[in-house]
Amino acid sequence: MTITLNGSKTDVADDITLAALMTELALPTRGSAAVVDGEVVPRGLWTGLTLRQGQVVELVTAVQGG
Amino acid sequence: MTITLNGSKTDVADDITLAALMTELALPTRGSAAVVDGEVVPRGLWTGLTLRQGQVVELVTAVQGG
Amino acid sequence: MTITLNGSKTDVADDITLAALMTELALPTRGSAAVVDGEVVPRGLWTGLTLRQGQVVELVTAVQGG
Amino acid sequence: MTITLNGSKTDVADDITLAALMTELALPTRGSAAVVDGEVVPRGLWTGLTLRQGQVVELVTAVQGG
Amino acid sequence: MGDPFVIAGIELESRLILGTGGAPSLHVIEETLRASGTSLCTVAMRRVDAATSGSIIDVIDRTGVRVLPNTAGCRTAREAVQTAALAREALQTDWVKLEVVADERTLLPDPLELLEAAQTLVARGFHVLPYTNDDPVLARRLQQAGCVAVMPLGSPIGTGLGIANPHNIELIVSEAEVPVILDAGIGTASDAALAMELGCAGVLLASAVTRAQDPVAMATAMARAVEAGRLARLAGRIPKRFHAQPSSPTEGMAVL
Amino acid sequence: MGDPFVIAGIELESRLILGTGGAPSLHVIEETLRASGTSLCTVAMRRVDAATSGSIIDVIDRTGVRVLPNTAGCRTAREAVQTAALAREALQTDWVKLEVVADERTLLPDPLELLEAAQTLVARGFHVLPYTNDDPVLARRLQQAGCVAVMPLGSPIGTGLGIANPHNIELIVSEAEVPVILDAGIGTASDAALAMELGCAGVLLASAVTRAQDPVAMATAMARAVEAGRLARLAGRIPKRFHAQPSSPTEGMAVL
Amino acid sequence: MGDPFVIAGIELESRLILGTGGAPSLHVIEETLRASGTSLCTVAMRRVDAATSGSIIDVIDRTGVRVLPNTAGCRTAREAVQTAALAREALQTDWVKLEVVADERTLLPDPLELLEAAQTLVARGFHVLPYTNDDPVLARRLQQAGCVAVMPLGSPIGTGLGIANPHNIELIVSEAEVPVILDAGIGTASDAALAMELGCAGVLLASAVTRAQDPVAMATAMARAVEAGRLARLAGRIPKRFHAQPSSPTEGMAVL
Amino acid sequence: MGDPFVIAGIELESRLILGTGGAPSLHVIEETLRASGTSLCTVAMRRVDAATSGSIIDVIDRTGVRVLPNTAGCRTAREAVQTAALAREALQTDWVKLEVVADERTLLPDPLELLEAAQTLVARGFHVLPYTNDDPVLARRLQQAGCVAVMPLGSPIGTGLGIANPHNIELIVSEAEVPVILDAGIGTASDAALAMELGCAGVLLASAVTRAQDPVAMATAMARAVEAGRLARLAGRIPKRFHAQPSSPTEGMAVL
Repeated sequence: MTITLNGSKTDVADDITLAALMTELALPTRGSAAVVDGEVVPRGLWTGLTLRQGQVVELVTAVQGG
Repeated sequence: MTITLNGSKTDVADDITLAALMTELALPTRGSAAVVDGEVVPRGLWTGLTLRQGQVVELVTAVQGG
Repeated sequence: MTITLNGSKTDVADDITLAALMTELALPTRGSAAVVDGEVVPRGLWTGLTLRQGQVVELVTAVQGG
Repeated sequence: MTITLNGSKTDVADDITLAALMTELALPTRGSAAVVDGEVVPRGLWTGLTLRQGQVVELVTAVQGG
Repeated sequence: MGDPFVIAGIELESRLILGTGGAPSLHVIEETLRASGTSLCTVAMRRVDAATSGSIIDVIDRTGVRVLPNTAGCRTAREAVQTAALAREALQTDWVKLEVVADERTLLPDPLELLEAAQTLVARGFHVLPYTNDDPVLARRLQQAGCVAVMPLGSPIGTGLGIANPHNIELIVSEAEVPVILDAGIGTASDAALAMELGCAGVLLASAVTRAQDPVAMATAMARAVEAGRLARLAGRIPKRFHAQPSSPTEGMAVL
Repeated sequence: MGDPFVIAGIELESRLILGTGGAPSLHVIEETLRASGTSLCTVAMRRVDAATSGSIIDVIDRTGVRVLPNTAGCRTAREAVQTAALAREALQTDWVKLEVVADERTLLPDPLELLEAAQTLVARGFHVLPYTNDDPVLARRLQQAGCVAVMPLGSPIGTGLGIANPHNIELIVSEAEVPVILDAGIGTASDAALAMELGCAGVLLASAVTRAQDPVAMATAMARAVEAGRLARLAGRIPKRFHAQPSSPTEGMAVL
Repeated sequence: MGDPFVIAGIELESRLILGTGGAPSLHVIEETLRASGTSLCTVAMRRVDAATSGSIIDVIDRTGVRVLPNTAGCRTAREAVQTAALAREALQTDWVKLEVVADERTLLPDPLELLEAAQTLVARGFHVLPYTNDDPVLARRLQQAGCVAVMPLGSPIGTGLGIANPHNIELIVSEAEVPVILDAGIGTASDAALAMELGCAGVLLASAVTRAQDPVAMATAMARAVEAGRLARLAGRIPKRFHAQPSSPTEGMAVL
Repeated sequence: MGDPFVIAGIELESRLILGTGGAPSLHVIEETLRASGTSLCTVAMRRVDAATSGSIIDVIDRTGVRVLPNTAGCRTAREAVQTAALAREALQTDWVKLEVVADERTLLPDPLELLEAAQTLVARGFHVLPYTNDDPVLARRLQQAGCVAVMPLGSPIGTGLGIANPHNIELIVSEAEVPVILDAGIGTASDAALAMELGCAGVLLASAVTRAQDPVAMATAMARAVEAGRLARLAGRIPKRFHAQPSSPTEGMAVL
């Protein structure tokens, strides 16, 4: 299926969970977070949350900053 | 009758108009204005406005200021 | 004869006076002055002072400044 | 005999040496110095220098400063 | 001099705006108004006081100076809006110097109440000249709200500390689309000249003149200073240099 | 205005003294002299140059301004004394702006050569106006030597850095028995006003005007600034305060 | 030294807070964190970028420094609140350096959006450290909103202009009931020392260290400067005097 | 730290030189000497006073700090030269802090007497560290005379006004061939840090520490400040910018 990931249309496995997606992207748990369709997803829900076709996902992480 | 004029209970003639009150106080028309029960009274209504018992009247004028 | 005028060897008429030299150079009296062999020449002596071979003459004038 | 010590007439033993005077005054060697009749006395000469009647002696020492 | 000072479509002869507060007498005010050559001066609105002898308005009318009522002493947008409405009735002018201060100690503007009052007054057809702090962002917001000028402080009212933060004034001027008028903090003539050199269109001051030892002489001084600063701004000053540069020729030295 | 500016017994109309160096043309100099309203301007002495067209002296005479020859470019007391003697013959004036600089990079005065030259020139009957640094002690020594004025710098010649050390200027003024004229470093009008507010009797500047983008406008600006600063000094400015002080009445607020 | 620095009940060893932006590499960041002896450093939240090698978080965890996520780049209260929520999930901290800027050119805070965001975040249980301008009134409002510190700027972010308006910082400190942390504008060590001398409880800086020619040396310099300024504040400096006062005895001069 | 501070071939551990005048007691002096970590401190020479209890020299010897006698109080070259000779006999050192002041009110150096004394003392084999004003020309002359350091003032002795004219200090540093030590005027830590940032090799101060409310804490503060300023100078500060520059990435903002 296709989702919008950080602004780009991206093909991902159907019914992939948020946690699985983050693992796929080798995203460190510590320092990262996710927004799905405008809602910040609590850390505890990452594994349980199954993404759906067309959802808008923002994956962010801590970077050097002011 | 009694009104509250600039914060003090004041006896005035019954049914006195705002204009009459201002004249009594030798208040110059130019530079002065009035608030009755919290409403700024347009200049044009001064003569027509009859004050009533217990009304709260603020009479202000221009003074030296910053 | 030859004198050193403002740093350059210069041929001038023998026995020329300082005043004559200044006239030749169209030097305005007002605002100008002369040094001959290191001595400032008083205005009053310009006409009387005859220059001699090899003398060092500095002719200066007022210019825009400071 | 009498000398002028730091501005005051002072009686001292006849033929007292500078060194002896300094000892009398319990003046520490380290940090002190002397001027006799306007001449700074080299440390090495303190013991040998016999003071004479009427001499002007300044004894100074290091103090908190600057 | 082909350099008009225009606020809300009205051209003012002088770039110096005078506050009338703090003067020892109406007589001194009249003299300072004349000496300053100002075209605009402020007044406050207060309760009628029988004690008061003579009227500031008579003085101002006599000198032919335009009056700018202020909302001094107001702490909330509501009070300020009411005071402006009163002033409009009293003085028949849509112009108002909007002041909404946060406390008595600093007399600094309250940014939120100030902006809210400005929005309301503009909506009611006032020409609003807000006394603001030197925050370029608030100045921008006030312009967006439709104010006809912005009047940032140099330093707090009556302190005479001059222009504490010239950098902020430059930032405000650099993006302003309405006249920037330096208001408050001016202590002496060089402060007023500096304000104009930074690009302000005018200067508003009261205490610096009214509380000076010789108010009339200081009024003249301020008039000259504002002119001087404006002319200097337009004339284009020399750049600052770390090393010296001679002003006399380095060539042609006589050998003496 | 009952505030005469007197040097060596001569009263000057204006407290602004103009240097003529650095101007693009004699025409501009003439205009700036007129615009500034100055009563005194400086010239340098240089070798006759056939190339030169027109004479600065004609311009100065035409404007009726008194001329003050300088000794710019001199590095030793000897050169400066000779140059002053030349200037006296050339311009028939005993007045001289004494400059003895230590190097080209800073153009700062050499304190020892300067003082020696001043002593010699005073002995020879000159009226000496020395360009000095802002050291109060050297200023005192120059007065003791008989100089008719002292002219401390604000900052190095041509830098436009303004008055780097106001504290020193105040110290010099506080004990001066001759006019103190701020010379060098002025960049813009507020600098000139500040010099006068610090108590200087006058200001001497060249580059700030002659090298401005619009020299004539800047000349006018400087004239106004010097007047403004002088008036402000005499008017007695308000003291600086840490906390605010209202300029509108705190009593009599209407309850709205 | 019996002078604890406490924010929201947490005592921090160092009064220097370091921003990690602008450094050439993670390696340099690690060295500056260690050299500065800081106990708290900021990070920004950005989209995952495959390109990024290594993680700032690993570095920070390795150094044992507490992390303070910021909301840099946000222009509205809404964005800032969302970013803070994201940071909380990502870093498991309730602390947030709240930044809501008005534009890219000045990076100055938007007072209204900032205050609104602060109110919302406090209501959601965050410990808010707002980056604000130097307006004492806004600082007061932010404290009333429940912020655990206020962080006024010295001058705009990255300018290195130091503390443009010390008077405002003193006013903020004089009435603050939470730690005042000077944030933004610091260019060099003396700026940081001055901030502490004005009464700030701490200093937050990034560019001054990360963009210095030698970031690690500058980190050490800043650590020393913050200590120096704090000690000087507590030690009670001598008053400023117009005239000199000798530091050596005036009595007991020998007659030589 | 590979940045030795060397005067006359002697390396000093600390760049902070302490004056001992003005302290409430010898005990406090000893504590400030230790807290400051200084390697060099000044003393004055005065007539023996029976009243004096204890000796400053014992204290200094105990702390292992090198002693630098001064000529404080001298008004002429002659007095200063004699005092230096006395100090050499008393303390067995060729080093002298040369002070020749012009008056009690300003305590400013007399340039002529100072230079003459320096020349004489150098000829007699002294290592001369002259206390001078901030005139770059006099500083140059003193170096030409063979002084092993130059010690310009920041502002007059004991005023705590800091560095009145940083531009002059920069000029002196830019051409100095011996260590430049900022002497006099320092009021607080940031002043000392600034001196070092301007390029001074060291700082000499007395009153700022000895007359502080807590001299020992201030001594520590000054030690840190001098280190901070020196490190910052070597680290290469960021340039000053008119406009802001973000310290967080402008790319990669999440859409929230």
